[in-house]
Amino acid sequence: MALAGGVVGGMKLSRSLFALSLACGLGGAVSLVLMMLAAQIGFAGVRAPIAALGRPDIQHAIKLSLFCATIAAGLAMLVAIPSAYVLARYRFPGRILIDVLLDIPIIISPIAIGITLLLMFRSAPGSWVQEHLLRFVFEVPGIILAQFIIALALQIRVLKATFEEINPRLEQVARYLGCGPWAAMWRVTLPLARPGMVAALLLGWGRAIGDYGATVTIAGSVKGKTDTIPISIVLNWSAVRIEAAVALVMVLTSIALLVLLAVRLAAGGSRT
Amino acid sequence: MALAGGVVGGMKLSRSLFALSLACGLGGAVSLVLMMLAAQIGFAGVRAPIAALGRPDIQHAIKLSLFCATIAAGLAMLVAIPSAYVLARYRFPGRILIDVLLDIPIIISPIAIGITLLLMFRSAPGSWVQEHLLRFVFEVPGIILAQFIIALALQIRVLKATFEEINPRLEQVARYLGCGPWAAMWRVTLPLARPGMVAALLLGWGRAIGDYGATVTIAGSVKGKTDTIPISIVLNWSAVRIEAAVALVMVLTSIALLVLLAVRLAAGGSRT
Amino acid sequence: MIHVDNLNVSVGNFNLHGVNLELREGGCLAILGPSGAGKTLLLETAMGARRPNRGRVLINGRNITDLPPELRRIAYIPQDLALFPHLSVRRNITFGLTSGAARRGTGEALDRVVAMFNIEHLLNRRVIGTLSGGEKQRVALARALIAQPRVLFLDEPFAALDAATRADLLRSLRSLRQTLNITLFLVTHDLDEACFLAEEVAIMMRGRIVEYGPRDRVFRQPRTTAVARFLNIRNILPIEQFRTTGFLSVKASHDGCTHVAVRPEDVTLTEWDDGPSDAVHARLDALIPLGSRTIAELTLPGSLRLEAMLNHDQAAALGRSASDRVRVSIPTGSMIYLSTDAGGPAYPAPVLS
Amino acid sequence: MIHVDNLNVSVGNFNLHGVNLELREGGCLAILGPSGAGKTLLLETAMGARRPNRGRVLINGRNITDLPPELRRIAYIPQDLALFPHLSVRRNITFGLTSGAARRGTGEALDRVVAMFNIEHLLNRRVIGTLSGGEKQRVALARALIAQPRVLFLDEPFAALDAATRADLLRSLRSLRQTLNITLFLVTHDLDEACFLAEEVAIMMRGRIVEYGPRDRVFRQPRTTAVARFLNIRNILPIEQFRTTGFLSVKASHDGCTHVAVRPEDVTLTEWDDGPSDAVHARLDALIPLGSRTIAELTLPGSLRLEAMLNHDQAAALGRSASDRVRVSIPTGSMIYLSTDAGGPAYPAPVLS
Repeated sequence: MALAGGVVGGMKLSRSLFALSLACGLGGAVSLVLMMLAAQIGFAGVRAPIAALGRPDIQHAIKLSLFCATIAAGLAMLVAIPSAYVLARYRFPGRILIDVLLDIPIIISPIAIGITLLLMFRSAPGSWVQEHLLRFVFEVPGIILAQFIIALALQIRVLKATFEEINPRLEQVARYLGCGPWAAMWRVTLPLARPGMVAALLLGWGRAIGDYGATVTIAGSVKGKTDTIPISIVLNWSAVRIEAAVALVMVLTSIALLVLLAVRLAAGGSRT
Repeated sequence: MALAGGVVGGMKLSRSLFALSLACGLGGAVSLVLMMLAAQIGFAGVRAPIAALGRPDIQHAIKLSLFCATIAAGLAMLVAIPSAYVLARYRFPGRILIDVLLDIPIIISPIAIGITLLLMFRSAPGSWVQEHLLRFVFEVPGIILAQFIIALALQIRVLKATFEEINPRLEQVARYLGCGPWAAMWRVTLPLARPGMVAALLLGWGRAIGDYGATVTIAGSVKGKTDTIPISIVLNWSAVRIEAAVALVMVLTSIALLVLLAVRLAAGGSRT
Repeated sequence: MIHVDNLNVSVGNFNLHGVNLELREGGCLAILGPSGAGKTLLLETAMGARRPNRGRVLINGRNITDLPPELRRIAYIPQDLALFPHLSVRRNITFGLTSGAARRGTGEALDRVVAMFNIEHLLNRRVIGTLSGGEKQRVALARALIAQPRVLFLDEPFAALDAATRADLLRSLRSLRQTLNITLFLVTHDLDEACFLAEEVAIMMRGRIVEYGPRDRVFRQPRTTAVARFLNIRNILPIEQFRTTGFLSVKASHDGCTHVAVRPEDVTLTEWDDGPSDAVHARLDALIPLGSRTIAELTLPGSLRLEAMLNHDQAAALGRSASDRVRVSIPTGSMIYLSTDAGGPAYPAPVLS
Repeated sequence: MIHVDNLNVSVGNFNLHGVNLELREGGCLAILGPSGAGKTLLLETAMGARRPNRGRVLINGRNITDLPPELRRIAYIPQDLALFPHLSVRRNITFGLTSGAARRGTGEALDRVVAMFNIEHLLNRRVIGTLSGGEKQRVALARALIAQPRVLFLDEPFAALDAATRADLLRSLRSLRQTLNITLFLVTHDLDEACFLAEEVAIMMRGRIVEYGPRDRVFRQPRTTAVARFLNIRNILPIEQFRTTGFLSVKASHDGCTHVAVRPEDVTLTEWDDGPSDAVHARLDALIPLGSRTIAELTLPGSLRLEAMLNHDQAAALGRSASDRVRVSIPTGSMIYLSTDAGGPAYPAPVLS
């Protein structure tokens, strides 16, 4: 009995160590993020940054970012929904290759995306587009294009997971109940995918608004023209206008938090 | 019968439109990515970029990037595995808040991460760490720290999904078969999570190696010291050494492709 | 009404081989078989959800192999029911009525099926997930039948229910068949369900129909050991072994058959000293009461094991007896002669400890 | 051996209320109930996978409520079996033997369970997914029993199997109980499984044990309408209605009971002109053959509907008769008097079209 007690005691220690190491890992990760949030507020409080938000150049950056990210993420959804639906529902040769291709913009460096876009517009067809249709390089459409690509890949990934989770038999039953393919999608698949679509839109928008590498490469950091929030942060920081930079960092952090909370709410709301 | 034929004909058209619009969406997305890949090769072929790879500054950039990303992603896994396991397996108050906090580094702009780290090291405890323990700002450890944060959040997300897909009853049965919590994790959960762990490591590594915003903000672009591949791309591009920049873009693109293919293979291999 | 004509389908490396079936208007055909036999694949191909490699499906003589699902006027209830989780009970039921002419009749049609399945009190439930298993079933049936389809395809519709709820629904469906004159195509692995609903039964194993015919013929006179085993006829024995035990009424050879099957309910037990002259002595190992009947486990000379099914009175009489020895007799007419499947047993032979 | 003492558990807004159970060494207790009744929750709490709000679990008098699972020497087979998908059949089975002293005996222990379940031929299969349902079951049983646990907890272990495979496994498990003297704690919604394996039965509804006792008592004499309905006793009728139809042997009042239940197999049918004097005239609506027995659906005066279960000979005799009119009698001893549950029927009353 004493021996058994010893064994149980040893087991208890091992179990405590197990719990402890799990807690350490999670605690470390959480405290790192909390330290980062604290550093933002600890540096200058919240008053100076909020005052800086009134400056016209910062207001311009915020407006430009909201405008570009909204258009980019919205347009990207129009492409992402059918793409993700096809990848989730149909099996065809080359499907895995396409899947990998569409993941490249998620994993690749935004700098590489930006340089690649510049190379595209240096080529003969690219120059023709620039001259006769729409200027992208160092212009606002360039920002939108870069953010479109960054949002698109992420949205396809999120929507594909969403569509894969919807029981395909629901659509099948809808078809036998008299729905054509459009009606089945409209009445069954899309309503069920709503939380995932909200998540895709918001996450794509959040990634687009936070992009620096791709935007700066194709659109440059032209003050008063292509200075989105991240670009304006760098411009202000290098000009040692620290309050302005911190103000914009706090704006980006708040946007990230709001987006993540909204995604949670959308997902949670669908479960009731 | 003629009417019915007409209805069927109309239905056929509607169905063709459905297929067409799906194909258009996917085709558009795929051709955008293909155009980007083509632009890289089309600009200078592959010979000039490959020749540029021989230059010592480019080799330095590649070595530095591989070194930093490997250490950052490896360290991040040590924190990500227990964090993701706790989030996937246990229900406790504040779990959702922690989940949201840990997602911030995924959605927030890397520029904001970099500036936040700078602010951290400007604070009193941060300065003490810099002076007495390890210098981060404008140094290689700064690169590793920035990439660690970027890799960590992504890895936690991937690993959490992996652990959630593993039937918790397998662990439960292992416990009743005599395994303690460590043994159950070691003999059941981790082997089953292997594809997910490979994916988390590679995706975190790929994001780390491609990061520009966070790295450049905390470590600066000190030539020959903190010039990782993305930083070196920007340095070379601004110095109009286009071949060198394109060479490094192609390196990043190849890395992204290889990472994605490896993740697929790891996942596919587990299904046999 | 429905003809399935030489249907061949492949999915991965599983194949359905040349399936031919025929279902008359108002009839009910049950496809029975162990899991993995290809039953659901056959159903989905017959419905048109999958395209066959070869073969056709005809409804009333019209080839519908290429007709899109929404024009087929058939109804389908899958195993998981596939109720729409984002719609209320009412909207689930009326889902099929929102197009064109049907829309105007929604009120009466709804009243009709609601009365049919007695689900008035469920109509305003907003969340499908809170319904019980039996309630979900009735809502799924109402949704499927509201537009008065010609055929109802059912895939293991009662697998997850307890005995009482299943019995209720089987009786509902049976009486509906008579009221609505609807044709049923039922896939199941449950023998009682097939027996209760179907006039025609096809037994499927490894992608092939191995028995097909009127219910009573298939259930009473299976032809192979694999089918007899699937039909849960407990006593399946090699002919020779059976004869040497003393059952001389077993024919030594019969159309190349190798085994004999005997239903437990056809085995008669009497006390040691009574019984007909052709009876064989045996040891009674156990009496296992099962509802209103009792299973008797017997060991015959040569370690042959048999099961008999007794009713309450017989079991009580045997239970009172002091001895564990009984006499066993089997009417000649109840012996089922079986051949072994060419490709070995399609259904793995159970071996008990 | 196992005592469950006033167990209270909450999960979300579902509660188990004060569950008391007792299971003797070598016995078998079945927890029966409709899905959602809390059976699995009770099992998991009794095993120690969940911590109760209140109450204790004792094994051989020792409180194990706080003992970690790996020290309990119990075995567990969940509904999905939870075979390890990354291990071969052999490594699945020997999984529990790799620690300490047990390791040395692996060879013999493996041989023993392999012989017990006759799975020699499966041992070297590397991928669990390719086993059939019955094979998976036998592997799961071998894995659970290799370390000779004191108790085996089973959660709906045979739900996904077809009738023949289930019947084989039930017989295996029954004979194992006698060989190994193992104690079984079985959760199921299948009446036959409980009947076949268990001596004690507890019926659970909405988080409460509503009937608990020896199998025969519970199955033959349920006390409430909800339990009788769950036990699939088809004829449950209000006492008054039953009496006015002509069955005067039904007592008008009996301990506050409101309903009478009669098993279909206790209803006797005879031709119009024979039968005992207390028999009642009825119309025979349908004869539904079901395996070796036949269900007769009857309508009595006052639109009262009854079901009777006939054996083959009785059904044949009735089938030959030209008239659809029969005489119905029910022995006084087979009437089951039921009270209505205080909180209304715990189990929704089925209504047929």
